[in-house]
Parts: sequence; C-alpha cells; structure tokens
Amino acid sequence: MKEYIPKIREIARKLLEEEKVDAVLGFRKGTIPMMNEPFMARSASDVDLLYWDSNCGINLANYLHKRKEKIAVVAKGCDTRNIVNHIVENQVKRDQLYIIGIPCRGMIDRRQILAMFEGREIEEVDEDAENVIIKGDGLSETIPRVEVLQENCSICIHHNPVIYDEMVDEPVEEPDHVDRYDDIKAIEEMDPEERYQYFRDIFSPCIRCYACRNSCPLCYCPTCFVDESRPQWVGKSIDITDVMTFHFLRAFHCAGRCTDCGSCERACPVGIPMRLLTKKLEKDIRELYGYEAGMSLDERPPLDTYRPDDPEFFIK
Amino acid sequence: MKDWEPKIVAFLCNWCSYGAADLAGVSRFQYPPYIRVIRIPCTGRLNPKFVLAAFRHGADGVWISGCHPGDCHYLEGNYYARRRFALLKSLLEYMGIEPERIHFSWVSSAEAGKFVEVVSEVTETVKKVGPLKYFMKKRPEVE
Amino acid sequence: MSEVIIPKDELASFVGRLLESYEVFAPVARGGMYLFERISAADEADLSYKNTRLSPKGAFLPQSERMFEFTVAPGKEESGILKEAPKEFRERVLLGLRPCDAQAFKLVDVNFITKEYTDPWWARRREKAILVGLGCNEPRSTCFCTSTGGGPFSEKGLDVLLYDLGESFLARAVTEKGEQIVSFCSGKAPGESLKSKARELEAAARAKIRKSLPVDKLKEKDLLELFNGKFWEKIEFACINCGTCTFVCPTCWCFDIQDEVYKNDGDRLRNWDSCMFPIFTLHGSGHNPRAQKVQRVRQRFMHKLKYYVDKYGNGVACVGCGRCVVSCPVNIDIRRVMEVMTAEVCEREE
Amino acid sequence: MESVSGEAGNFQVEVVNHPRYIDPDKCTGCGVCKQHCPVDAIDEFNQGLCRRTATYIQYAQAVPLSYTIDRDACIGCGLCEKVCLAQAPLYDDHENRQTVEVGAIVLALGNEVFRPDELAAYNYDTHPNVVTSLEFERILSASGPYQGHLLRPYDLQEPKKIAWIQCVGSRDVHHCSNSYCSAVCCMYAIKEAVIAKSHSHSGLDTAIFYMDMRTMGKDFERYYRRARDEYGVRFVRCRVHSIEPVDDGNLSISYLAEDGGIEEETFDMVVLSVGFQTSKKVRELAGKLQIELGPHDFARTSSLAPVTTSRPGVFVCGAFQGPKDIPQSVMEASAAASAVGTVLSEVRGTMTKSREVPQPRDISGEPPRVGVFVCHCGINIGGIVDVPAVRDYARSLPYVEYVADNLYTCSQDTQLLIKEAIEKHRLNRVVVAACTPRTHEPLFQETLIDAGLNKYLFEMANIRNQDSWVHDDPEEATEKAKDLVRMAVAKAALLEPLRDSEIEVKEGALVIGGGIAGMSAALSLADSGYHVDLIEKEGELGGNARKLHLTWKGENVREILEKMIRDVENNPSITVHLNTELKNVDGFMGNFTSVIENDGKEETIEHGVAVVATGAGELKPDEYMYGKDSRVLTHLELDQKFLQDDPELEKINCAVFIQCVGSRESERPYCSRVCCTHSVQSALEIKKRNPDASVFILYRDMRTYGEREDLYHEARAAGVIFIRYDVENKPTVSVKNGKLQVEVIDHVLGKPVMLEPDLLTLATAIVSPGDEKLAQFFKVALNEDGFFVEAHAKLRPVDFATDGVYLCGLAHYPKSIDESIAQGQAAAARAMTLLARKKVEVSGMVATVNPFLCSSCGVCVAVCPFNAPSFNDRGVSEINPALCKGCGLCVASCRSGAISLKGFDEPQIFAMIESL
Amino acid sequence: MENPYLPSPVRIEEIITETTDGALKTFKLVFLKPEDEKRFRYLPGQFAEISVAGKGEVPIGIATSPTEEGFLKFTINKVGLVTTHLHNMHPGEIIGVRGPLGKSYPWDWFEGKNLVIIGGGFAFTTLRSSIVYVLHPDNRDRFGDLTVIYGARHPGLLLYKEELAAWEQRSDINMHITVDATDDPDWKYNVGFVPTITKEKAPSSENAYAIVCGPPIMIKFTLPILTELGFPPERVIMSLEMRMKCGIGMCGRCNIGTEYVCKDGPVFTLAQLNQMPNEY
Repeated sequence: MKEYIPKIREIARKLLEEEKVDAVLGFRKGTIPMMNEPFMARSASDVDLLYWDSNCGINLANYLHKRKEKIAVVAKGCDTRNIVNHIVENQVKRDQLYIIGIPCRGMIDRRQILAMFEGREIEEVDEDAENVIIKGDGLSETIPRVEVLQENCSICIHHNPVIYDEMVDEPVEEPDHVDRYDDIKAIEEMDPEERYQYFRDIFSPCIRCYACRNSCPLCYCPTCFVDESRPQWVGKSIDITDVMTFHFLRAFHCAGRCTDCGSCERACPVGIPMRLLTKKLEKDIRELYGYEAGMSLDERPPLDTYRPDDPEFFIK
Repeated sequence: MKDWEPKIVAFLCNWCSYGAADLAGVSRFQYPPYIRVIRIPCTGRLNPKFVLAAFRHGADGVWISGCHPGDCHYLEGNYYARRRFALLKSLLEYMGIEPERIHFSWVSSAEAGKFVEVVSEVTETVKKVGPLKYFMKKRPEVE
Repeated sequence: MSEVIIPKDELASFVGRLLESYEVFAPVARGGMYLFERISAADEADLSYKNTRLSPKGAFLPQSERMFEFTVAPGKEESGILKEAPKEFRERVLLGLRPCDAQAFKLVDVNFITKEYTDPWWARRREKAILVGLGCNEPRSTCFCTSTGGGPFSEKGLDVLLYDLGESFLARAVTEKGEQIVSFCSGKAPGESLKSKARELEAAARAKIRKSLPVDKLKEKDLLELFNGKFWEKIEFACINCGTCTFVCPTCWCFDIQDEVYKNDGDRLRNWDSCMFPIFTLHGSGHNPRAQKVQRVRQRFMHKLKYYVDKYGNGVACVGCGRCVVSCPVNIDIRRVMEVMTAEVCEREE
Repeated sequence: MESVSGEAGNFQVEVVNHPRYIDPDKCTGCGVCKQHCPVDAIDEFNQGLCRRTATYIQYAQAVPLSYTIDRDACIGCGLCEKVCLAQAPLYDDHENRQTVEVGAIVLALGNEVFRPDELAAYNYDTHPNVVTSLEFERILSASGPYQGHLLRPYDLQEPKKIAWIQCVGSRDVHHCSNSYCSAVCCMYAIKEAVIAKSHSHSGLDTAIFYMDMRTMGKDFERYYRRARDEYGVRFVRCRVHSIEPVDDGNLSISYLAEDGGIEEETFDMVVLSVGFQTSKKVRELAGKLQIELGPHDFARTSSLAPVTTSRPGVFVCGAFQGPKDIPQSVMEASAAASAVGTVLSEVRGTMTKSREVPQPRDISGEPPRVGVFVCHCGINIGGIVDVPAVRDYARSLPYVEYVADNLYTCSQDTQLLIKEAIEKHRLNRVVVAACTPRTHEPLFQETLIDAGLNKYLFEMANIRNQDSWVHDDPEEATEKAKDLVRMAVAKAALLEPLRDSEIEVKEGALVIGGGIAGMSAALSLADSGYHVDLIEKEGELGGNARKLHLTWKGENVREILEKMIRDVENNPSITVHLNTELKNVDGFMGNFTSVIENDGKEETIEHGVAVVATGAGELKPDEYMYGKDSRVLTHLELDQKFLQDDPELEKINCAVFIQCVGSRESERPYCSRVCCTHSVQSALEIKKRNPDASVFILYRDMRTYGEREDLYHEARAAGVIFIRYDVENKPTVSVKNGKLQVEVIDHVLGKPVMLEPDLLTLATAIVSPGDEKLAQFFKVALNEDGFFVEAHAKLRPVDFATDGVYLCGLAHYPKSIDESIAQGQAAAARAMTLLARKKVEVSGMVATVNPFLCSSCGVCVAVCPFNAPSFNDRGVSEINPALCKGCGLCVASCRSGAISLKGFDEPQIFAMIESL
Repeated sequence: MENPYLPSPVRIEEIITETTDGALKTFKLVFLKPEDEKRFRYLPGQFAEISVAGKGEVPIGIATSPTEEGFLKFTINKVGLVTTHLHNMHPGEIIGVRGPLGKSYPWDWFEGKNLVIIGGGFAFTTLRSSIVYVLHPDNRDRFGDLTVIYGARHPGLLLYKEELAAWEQRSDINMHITVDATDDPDWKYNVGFVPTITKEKAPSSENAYAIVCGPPIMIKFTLPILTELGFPPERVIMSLEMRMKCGIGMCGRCNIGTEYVCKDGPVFTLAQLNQMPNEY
C-alpha cells in the first residue's frame, strides 16, 4: 500500500498550506521493521514524513478524542468506523475532521512473521501489491501477503472507509462472503469447563499493562473501571480471576462498538488473542440485533437503544 | 456436616419481581430458601459488574428478574436491560460460566405463582450444576 | 577464575543436577515467545533463544507478590495486625540470562538496597541467586548494550558467563558463587582454540551492534533544561499510555501496594505499577502532578536517562536490551529519544 | 352515599361506612386470621370460581392490606380474635354514618357486566364451561382461582379450543334492551385470546365469533392484526345462534355465517364477551342525586361538557357516563377533577395542613451507628425464624450499636421505642428486619423524621414476606434472616442522608394548538385561575371543528365552537396568539422558557407546564377518483356543504360512502375511529333532506361504538344500505358516460353490485403531521403513525414521559369532539397537579454525575426515558434531579462509572454482594 | 532483616473530631508493643504510614511532638478509601503505623534562629508538632522567637482550637490566627487570607527561617511575600504532598527529579525546590 504515500502527502500538503486543517494525523515510518509510529504533521515541512504501508495497524481514531483543532486523518476502513463511533459518542465532531480515506488491503501480522523467522534477525520488510518481502542477515523471502495478514484483516469485510472527505485511491474490492466467526463457533461448541480452561490459558500470560485497552479507540473513559477505588472490585494482581474479570468487562464495554480493528491484539506485548471476546459479542449483536458497529452516523450503539420485540429466548 | 447448599443472589426489581416475592409470601407459597434478594429499582439498574461481583464473592447462581416488557415502572428500563442481559449471559457462558448459573425472568407483581416456579427452577438447576468452580475470588497464587 | 566446557548434549544433565540443589529459572518457550520462568524439568530450559519478551526481573520482583497477610475476622485478637507472609527463599540459579539483564539487576539494586532501608524480598532473593549469563552471539538489531555500559558478553552482574560455541558451551566463573556452579559441570577445561573461538565470537558480536548512542552526554546536560525541552511533545504524541515499556523493562521497578480481602482473611500485595498510568500519581484529592501524558512520558525517560544518572552517578538506568523498542505498540523508540535528549541544542518550552 | 343536599360549592353528603369487623389501623395484613377461619364462602372477587374464608381480603394486592370479616358468612367462632396478636378483630363493629361537606361531587359509579343467565340458547346457567369474559379474566390471572393456569371449570383440564362470543348483552334488543355497543369487548376478547394462547401448553386454538370487529382505540388495530396474523387467533364473522353441550364438557356452537349458511363447530370452552350496563343500584342512586340519565341509563352529558351532569356541581366519569375503555375512563377522571377544580378554584389550598418536624440532625463526620430492630410480627416471623438469635447475630455486625426485637415493629408504641433508641444511642442508621419495604418503608421513615434523622438513613430486611412466610424449615429460615440482616446492615452503613430538592413551578401554562382540545385545556386552566398562553398557527381558533357539522350526539358543532371561542377570547387569563409558531423551548417541568414567533416577531414566554394540542388533519386521498371528479368528497368537504346548507344536497338521489379510506391499510394500519359514526350521521342527514335518496355505506367493520350504535340502528331503519367489502377487494370508482360508478362485491350475495351515486363521500383517515420539531422541543416521542406517545397507554393517557408536558386531542389519536374536550380538560387537570403545588418536591434518590469521570459518550442521554441527563456547556453530562426518577438505567449504562444513584449506589449494592 | 514495610500494631485510643464539617479527625494511637514505641524516634516534620488491614495505607504527617510521650497523634482528612474507613472506626480498634518516615524539618539548622511558621488548612499538623516541640521547656531556649501565622477558611475548620487559644495566651510565641471569612460576631482573631496577614504582620527575616505548609494557592501567594520580607530561598522550608505508597523511596511514584519525596523529603527548602522539576 506504499503507493498511497505520494497521494497522502499531496493531500496533506494542500490541506496544511491552504490552512484547511491545523494538522494531519497519519503515520511516519518506524524505526524497526513492521512498525510505524502515529504522527501528527503540523506544517508542510512535516508532510514528507507521512508514510503508509501495511504496518499501520494502530487505529488512529484513538488519537482524536477530545481534540480541539481541525484535523485531517488518514483512515482505513476500520479507522473510519471508529471515527463514526467517536462522532456518535461525542468524542469528536464531524466538521472538525477531514478524512483522507485509505482503501485498505489489510495489515501485516508482525507477530506471525516474527514467529516464522524466530531466531533470525529481520532487518527490513518490504511489500508490493501481492507480496511481502522479508530481508535480513542472509535472509530474503517473499510471501504472499494474504498469508501473513492480521487475522482481523483476513476476515475484514469493510476495507474501504465508510465516511471520508477524499479517497487516496479507488475503493478496493470487499469480500461478500466471509465467515468471520469460525473460531468463535469452535469455542461455542466446547463445554463450559473446556471453555473456562481455554480462556484461562489464553489470559494467564496477561501482565495487566492495559495496552489492549489503551490502544483501543473505544476506551476513552477518564477513569477505567479497573482503576475505580470505591468500590475497588477488581484486584490489580495477576490473579486469574482478576485478569479474566478485567478482560470480560473490557470486552463488554466494547460491545456493539468494536469494529474489530485489531489494535488490541497488535498492541499486546504477550500476544493474547483478546479479540475472541469482542468478536463473540460482535457475533451475538449481529445475530440478535442485526447491528454492525460504526456504519452509520445516525445510530447509537445497540446497548443504547432497543426494540420492543428484541429476542428474549433466554428469559423465563 | 450439612449437605452443600447453593447460594443464589437474586436481583429483583422493586416494582414487579420484588412485589411478586412479597405476594408469594402473602400467599404463603413455599419455595427453597437459598436465594438472597438484593432489591434494585429496575432491571435497568443492573450493572453487569454486579453479576461478576456476585460470582466473585462466591454466589453459585445469579438470578435477575424484572417487569414484563412494556410494564416497566420506568417505561423502558427493562427493554435496555434485556439487551444488556442477552450479551452478559452469552459472554459469561462463553468464558466458562455454566448456563445453569445465570437466570433471567420477567415476573410481574401479581405473578406469585410464577415467582415460585422460577425460584424453584433456578434453585434446581444451580443445585444440579454444583458449587461454583471458577470466577470466585480466592487468594491469588503468587509468591 | 575457572572455565569449563559443557557439551550441548550434556546440558540437560547439567541442568538436572542444578535442579536437585537449586530453584532454576531459565528461558522457556511459551506460545510464540520466550519468558524467563522457573522450570521444573531440565528440558524446559531453551538456551537457543534470542531474548525473552519480558525481562527476568520477575525472578526477584514478581509481578504480584504477597507482602503480608492478616485476618479481619471480628473479635479475633490478631485481627487487623499484619504478619509477614511465610516464604521460602531457596538458592536459585538464573540460567542463560542475557548479560544486559544481569547488568539491570545491579542497576536496580541501588533502589532496593539503600543505606536507610532494604527491601527484604528483593534483597533475600538477590542474595540467594546465582546468575548464569549467556553471551549474545547474535545481538538483535534493536540491541544497544554497548552504548549503555554493557556488551554482548559483559560479565557485569554475572556469576557465570556462558559462551555458545556451537557444539558446546564454555562456562566461565566470574565470582566465587559462580565457581560453585561451574563445579556442577563435569566437563573439562577449554583448550586454547575454543578460548580463542570465544574471543572471536565476542568481537563479532560487538561488531554487530551498529547503533552507538552518545549516552555519556546525558550526564552533562542540565536537568531542568532537559525537563523543559520542547521535544517531549513530539516524543509523546504517539504514546497510548499503556504500561508495556515499563513492564517489559528490566530496570523498571515501580510497584503498587494493594490490600485484598477474601471473606475474613486478607493479603497485602504488591504489584508492578507503571509511571505511564495516570493513577500512579493521582492524589486522593483529585490533584495529579503528572496528569498529562507528556508529563508521564517525560518522567519515564527522564527517570531512566537523567534523574537516575544524576542521583547515583551510575550511568543510565537502561541496559540497551531493546525490549521496549520491540514491544512498544506505537514504536516509541528509546534510542531516538536518547538522540534527541543528547542533541546539542535543546529547544526549550516557551 | 345516602343522600345529598345543598348545591354546587356547598353540598352536604350523608355517607355510611359499613363495618369491617377488623380494625384497619391495627391489622398488619399478616393473614393469620384467615388461616384459622373455618368458614367456607363464595369468593365473589374471583367470580365465584373458588371459595374463600369469612375473614378475608378481596385480593392479595389490596390497598390497604387489611382484612375484613364477612359477617353474613361468619359463624362467630371467635378464632380470629384469639389468634390475632395485634388485637385487630372488632366483632361489635357497627355501621357508621356521617355527613361530609363538599363543594363538588364526582360520580365514578361504574357499571355492572351483563348477566347472561337469561340467554337460554347460550347455556351459561347450565354449563360450567360457558363462562363470562370477566370469569375468564380471573382464570387467566396469576392471583385467580387457578393461579393463572389455563383450566376450564368443568374438569379442571386445560382447554385446547376456546371460542369467544361477542356482543353478549350488547347491540342486542332481542334478548335484552342493550342496543348500544359496550365498546371494550372486541379488544378484551382479542387480548384474552392472545394471553390464553401464551398460557397454553399445547397450541391453543382460539376463535372469536363477531359481527363487527371494533378495535378503534390507539394501537388496537395493530394488536388485532398481530393477533390474527402472528398469533393465529381466528375471527369468524357471523351471528351465533346457540351453544349446546356435547360430550366431555365440550360445547358446540351453531352460527349463521356471513353467506347465510348455518354452521357448527365444537369447542372445549366458550367465553361470552359480556357488555356493560348501569346497575339498578346506580340507577337508584342517580335518582336520589337528581341527575338525569340518558336513554340507556348512562349519565346524561353534552359534548361541550362531557363530564358535567345535569345537576350543577356534580360530575361524572368512567363507564357510568357511557361504555368506554380504561384510557378513556382515566381521561374522564382527570377531566372531572379539572371540572371540580373550576368550581372550587377560589378555595384552593384553604384546607391544607402541614406537619411540624424536627430539624434533622447533622450526622456528617459520624461513623455509622446502626440500630437493628427485628420484628416478630406476632408469630408471623417469630413462629419460624428464631428472632432473638437474629437479633443477637445483628449485634455482632460491623457498626451495629443497638439491637432490639419487637412483637410488632410497626406498632405505634414501637415507633416511640425506635425514636428513643435513635436519640439515646445516637443511632444514625436504622435497619428494620420485618416485612417488606414496599408497604412499610414510609412508616419507618416517618419515625426517623420524627427522631430527627434523615429518612434515607433507613434500610429494611424482608424476613417475613420473603422468608418466614415462604420457608417452613426454622433453621434455614433463621439462616436466611441472618444473611438478609447482614446484607441490610452492610448497605445501611453506607447510606447517606439525602435531600429532597424543591423545584419552583412557574405559574403559567402554554397550550399549543387552538383547536377544540387546546381551547378546552386552556379554558379549564384559566377557569381554575392559571394564566394561559394559547398559540395557534392559523389566523383563527377552532381547528378542524370549524369544518364539522354535527357532533355524534347531534349538537351543532358551530354553536359549541362559537361558545368556546367566545369564552376563550373573553377570559382575562388567556392570551391568544394567532398566526404564531413555537420556535424554541428550554427548561423542564415547572420551568419552561419558550420562544414564539408571530409575523417575524419573537416573544419569550415563561411557563410551568405545556399542553400539546396540535391536532391532526384529514387525508386527501389519491384513490377513488378523489380530486378528479367534483362529486367525490371527503367528510369535511361534505360537512362544509351541510354547514352551508347547500341546496344541491336535497337533490341527491344516490349517495355512497366508502369507509376506511387510507385507514386500516398497511401504510396506515390504524383505525381513524370517528369515520363510521360520521358516515352514518351524514347518511341520515341526506336521508333527512331527501328520504327517497338511496344511501349506501361501503364498510369493512362498522365501528359505531358505545351509544353511537343508536345512529347505526337509526340509519338502517331509515333505509341506509350497508355493504361490507374486504380490503383485498376494495370498491372501484370510475366515470362512465359522465356518471360516477362504484362497483363493490356484496358479501351476502357474493356478487358485484354497481352503484351510480351523485355524491361519493370518502371516509378518509385522520393523519398526523408528525411534528418532529415539537417532539424535539419537549423531548417527547412520536409513534410510527406520527401521533404523540403518551406516558402510559392505559394509566397515563394525557401525560408524557417528560414531566410537565401534557397531551390532548387529535395529536394523541383520532377522536370525537366530546372525547377531545374531555381530554383537553384532563390535560389541564394533570397540568394543574403540578401548577397547584407551586413547588415540587423531588426525591433525593436520583442519579448524579461526577463531571471528572464523565467521558461525554452520551449513553445516559440516549437511554433515559425521562430526558433527565443532558450535556452542559462544558460538554459533560448533567442530570436534572427534577426529571430523574431514580431508575438507575443510566448508572448501569455508564461505562465510565461517572453516574451514581443515591440510595442504590454502586458501593451500597457491592456491600450487599460482598456480605453474601 | 527488619522489614520496613511492616506496620507496627497500634490501638486507637481516642478519636477527636476537629472541624465542624466532620472531615478532619485526630487519632490518638498507642503502640501495642513497647519495643515498637521505643523504636519510633521522630522529629517534627516527619510522617508515618497509617495502615488499615484490608484497606491499605496512607501517609500522614505526625501531629504530636516527640516531647509528648506514650502516644502518637495524626490528624486525618476524609478523602479516600483508607481515610474514610479510618473515620468510621472506633476507639479500641487496632490499626498499624509504619515509620517515622521522611526527613524532618532541619532542626539542627534552626538552632539559635527565629522561626516563622506559616500554615493553612489541615496542613497544620506537622506545624503543630513543631510548635509543641519548640515550646517544650527542654527546647525553648535552643530557638529564638517563634511566630505562627495560621489560617483556615472559617473558624470551624481550624484545628486544635483549644491549643490555639492556649498559645494565644503565652508570651513566648507570637500567634496570628486568621480565617478567610466568618459571620461569628465573637471572633476575636484576624480575618484575611494567610498571605495578607503575613504581609500585615511582617515577621522579620533577620536570623530567621520560615516554614510554610498549606494549600497550593496559599503557598503561591505567600512565597512572594516572604521574598519581599527578605527570606532567601535557602531559609524557606516547605513540605511537599505527593501520592506515596512505600514511604521508603522504593515504589517510585513520588519521584520528582532526583528526589523521592517520601524519603528525600517531604521537607525541602525553596532553594531545593527551585532546582527540581515542578511536578508536585
């Protein structure tokens, strides 16, 4: 997706020079392979630092809440859905934003590539439309990008921005038939004991660093429930009940709002697949209420509303 | 030593299900004595945290009951609650809480009979599934 | 000090013998990453690793630790009185530790063992620990230990240093404690060719670390001038205020103290904490001296790279392991920060 | 009521209190007397379907919950007196006569249901499985004879097939003299069928046998459709001939189908949908009161004054005024209150008393000092629960400073003890372990107030209704009681004193809409002494009524209207703003500031309440050649001709009316309620002008509900021809050779009929403009059809969920003039309940936002049904305590933990959970 | 190895509600073990961690003077979880005390010097300790003049009212009590903000040290007045408040620049503070 860079810079330069915006939010090239750094270009001289490739998995909506200035934001499909969510939830105003839409072909799963080449030092990762090229000490491998996409990107059905002011390119084709919930269904098939053990194993490496929470654009509360002191009802240790309680409620708070952007998993330093929880809720909400997060500026998230004939099969 | 007896927390809305519990009393209906009622104004008041906290403090089962849809004293509270509950129950079960431990019902203040039926059913299912195994807070396994 | 050769096929029996006398901590493969954990079987230790995702600091400062226990049962005489949580402090071997991490323990010692107070848990575990390092034949591209006073084969803080010679390890005792461990090896002393191979490895490894940072300059910088530098706003922008950098860092030691009660009994626990979290400095009154993200980001870097330097005259509180560089979800790179901080002219805040 | 003398403003009413034989002040409602009573009597409340004792309460939710003795059944054994520890029985209780002095009287005498005993063909008398609808209500009721299980009386088996027979004792001059329609039976029959289906375990088959399906109430038509299409209730249009027993308690219904054939079907049970009638007793009472009754013995009223009887100062509401459903009764009740308010406005507030209460003690800084009072409730609790053990256990709990057990904690002397204990032990929290807070919390809170404690420092543990009464194992019940007390104490320790806040209510009212309903509301308010700003967007008052000819009672609408307009214009308390629109509304209940605009000029009005009476309009259809042929008119257009006394009308030889034009169709699935009556009346008017004219009404169901049925009767007698059509097979209109042709399939003949009218009148729907802007202003809702949504369809038909805003007229739903006037008066009455208070006390148990924790996500604003939260100018949420009802929905929805609900706050509920 | 995290058990001997709003209470604590009491040697300006099992710890300045033996007093504001719980406790209950912690006021510097003590609100606790310490017959001669300026928002919020009145009567201390405002007609002391009263009373900086403790707003306006009066920053002593946990310089949260407020402070001179990042 590097081919978008000139267009991004062109738009950004124009917007900044014409003072249509105060800043352009995007990425700059990272200091290590497969990492880029969220970056705010504030003047035309910053514009050439703006960068784009398949390593821009951090959701930039996370940098928008409660901002006062007028900002242009480089946004892929999921980012724009979170921007929609932000607008609906009063975190930012639509007229404050100039959305530079990215037709996204998916982000590279850095963790997967690192694991594939464990023990060998990767020094550079390049990409073209079809492939990812990994280079390093005596290393040069070409892998089709579809094989190393982040899991959320490989099942993504909204690659293109849902709102934008300007697109950097033509929309990409979006798959119309993807089963997003294979893994969820497999877990649903387990019995309760298996499920508990499964999640216990998944969450036990958690170090409570809250990178999942903090990388999530939905988590903008001034004080998170885990930090509440009266009552302080979730312990702060690595006790498994506390850890699972944290992840349970974090996911619940994202219910109907999560766009499956994958920031949480990307940010997690210990590789916890916490999307298994948010995606479960996404599946339930789709099935029960036919709702998809971040698609419309006119709709509140599903827990903020109801229909008189909502399903109640579980209620006696 | 007495046999294990389940501990079940019942969050009842003040206007309907709590009233049904009172009416069951007035009617002298008998039911198993293992529920501990926490009165809340409306099922809409039920924060999912309460359910997690109940398990955390060792409840073997949780039962939440309110007014029938359309009969909410606060007009719409139970409609919102219903969505919250659907997801809450689903996610709890997904993470390993047995479905037998978490129950929801609509019981109006006139339905003393239904109240007793539901208490009995809840008690039976919780009894069957046995003491809570996970999600209760114990001393952490740390150095 | 003595040196012996441990053929790789004898490593397991060596570890097995250690396990008979010590608690052994070693790198362990866990779901796509390595962690430094206590092992119970020799084959769990995997010395083919590059480095662990988290630092081994948990061996001395567990993420969660029970400090005291108590009862709050009404009417009991001991109710409300804290008692030391019973603990066993066995001798422990940290096997295959990277030299940078060993150096980190020394840097942290100055915090926990001071002339006024000694942290009993840190101190006891440190006292009972034998650190068996493993030199880095292939430093990672994110390593910069040579800039922070260490090196891929630095012996700082180690009791034993291992060289991976391919077919075998060369173990060199660095301290008296180290001799104990070396004595567990049945192997013979290395010949000159292996010794020179070890020297070659060391030189090659040093050469691979391309990044050289002017860390020494930090000493001379004016503290308040750095503090007031305008560059912090650029550095902090991407930061999401998670605690990843602090939790993976071998020299971050901050902790929180929390009481927990389970019916009538309770524990006072301490858990890792992070200066990245707003609540870290939040007063009961609601006032927060580091309420802004920029203040917290600055605090972390200033503490490591300036306050520590000035307070202890001991160099920076960073060993160049590169963990935060690898793990930061938004690519805030301490190397870049060091460069900015040591640049000739600091832009000052207006 | 024995007799009435005097006159409006000064009545003397002699009333007789019948003896109860149990002192309601002493009775705790525990029911021990009932358990010991050996007498077996018929339970009239349950329609005789089951038995009760002689000491009894009518039903368990009765208020007050105090027992009485049926002395006709009582054998005088004295057991109840012996077992009652509260010493409540009073065998020598006697009738008590007194004269009360009142300024006005409201008659809400109600109706009796028709007794089908005499309908021999229905075998009600002789067969237990033929029941009345009221009996069936009891069968379905959870507190009924079968605890809500669907059973038939004959063998107490669950029926698989039930039939409802409509119009039993209504629309019937053959078997009885009730020619009118009872107006409610169609709807309740559908409801009963749907509920019966949901109570059934095995796919109940239900069928309703009817003549016309009359679901003309708000949302009724939708319910009818759902019953038919979703629940599968069968509707059989026919005339029932007889109900004959067959074997096994089953019944065979033979009926005359619409096509004229006789058919038969067998059911397990038959419900007779019985109608209303004025009872003999009520007729006698009306005689004593000297008020006039109408032809069907309902109180006579006029359209202009729908709740005013013939005797000044005496008002009427409910089914005694005419058959009607709950919402209409509730509206009239409020209307009657409003009418009374007009009569008594001069003396308002002259008889109020206020109570002296001590200044509450400041407990800030005090650690919790909890007093626990455990009640024996005679033997009700003490008989099962070991009360002393619970009391001693309570003593061991944190913060408990004082414990006691009482025979009756609710008795007067115990209140003194509690007060003393509070003072002596400086208690600052009180826990009573006894019955239920739902009945007794207010009593104990009063005691706290008397003792100088804030009333919110109180908590109850329900160890009677939810423990001793429902568990028979003393040990387990005692354990549970201890747990409940522990939980209550844990919560109590965290209770904080709360202040009930007071809101000043601004004096005036804003009425939006100058039609019949709006003027009615304005006049009622003004006559009660409140200033009203009445705004009307058009250049004159009157609204739709300006275009109407007659009321269904035959009164001249123009006369009514002129009188109302005159009264409005002459009333010094009403300021009329014509050609005026509402531009903005700020504020809330009691404190609105509205901006109105007239001809470009803006004016600000401060008002305490608002009445929405914005009306609705007539659909201009695009079918049946409307607008294409001048002979095709709407009702209002025809009325215009009547009003002008158009001579053309006399020349009409053939007139056709088509009903349900634009109503009851998928686009507008509601019934417009007034059109059937309107058509019948217009048909009669045409007949009056030219008796030889042939007049046809093409209808789907004739909905001349209530006494309007008389007009239908009259029309048939006058030779108006009624032809039914199906919505699938609507009439067609065309012009051939300059002649208007209407073709319709006649259901009786099964053949098309061709009519060639000179006049085709379309009974078009009443449509609401769906004023979104107004809805936004007052934060009230519109339904799918564009009508405003009231707070509760049955119980609060003129209130909005938003306090301080009221609803009347067509903006609510289509209705006739008398109904609009009643609703206007009702809206005024509801508004006056607020205005009369000058200050509103708002409960301290409300939600509050901590602005530092608020993330501005807006979930609270989105979910609150009462619009209490809103964003302040700093962009964070703020909750208006005046609007907050304390439900806690926002609190549980707030992810940020920024909202707390006083009295049910997070720490308090957690404390209960933690102390499990 | 002595465990510096382990609190010594103490019994609550007495709880005195200090202010009319009930938010400040003084806890008089007595050690359960004599050896703990013996070990607890402190000087005015130091603080201790008050520990409540199950709730946690809070750092509180020691309000008693070492010259008062047999007990410790702490005046505690009800703000958080631990302090709220403390406020709900009763005499006789057992809690813990860990300390003394931090540096005291520099009493060796003060020898032979005049002292100007300026306090506002509930930060007066360690100042009370200092006053009692200086006024003790054993110590009085070691120091020169003692001037105290102490203010609160209104009379009901003044701490240690009886002692204040007693000090007013003494000749070896210049007391200036003030309130921001009052409607009490019997109020016989000053009315005005602490900085204003400081300016008005103008204590001499000659051979003097100033100790300033109070809310940030008071400090902000008092410091320039002290400068005007001629106090150099080296002789203005302040005590910082920071969130603390360990109290012994290990847990990291009270770090400012090179200092840990708990261990290297909380007492600093203004000169020192001027060299530290302004993060408190």
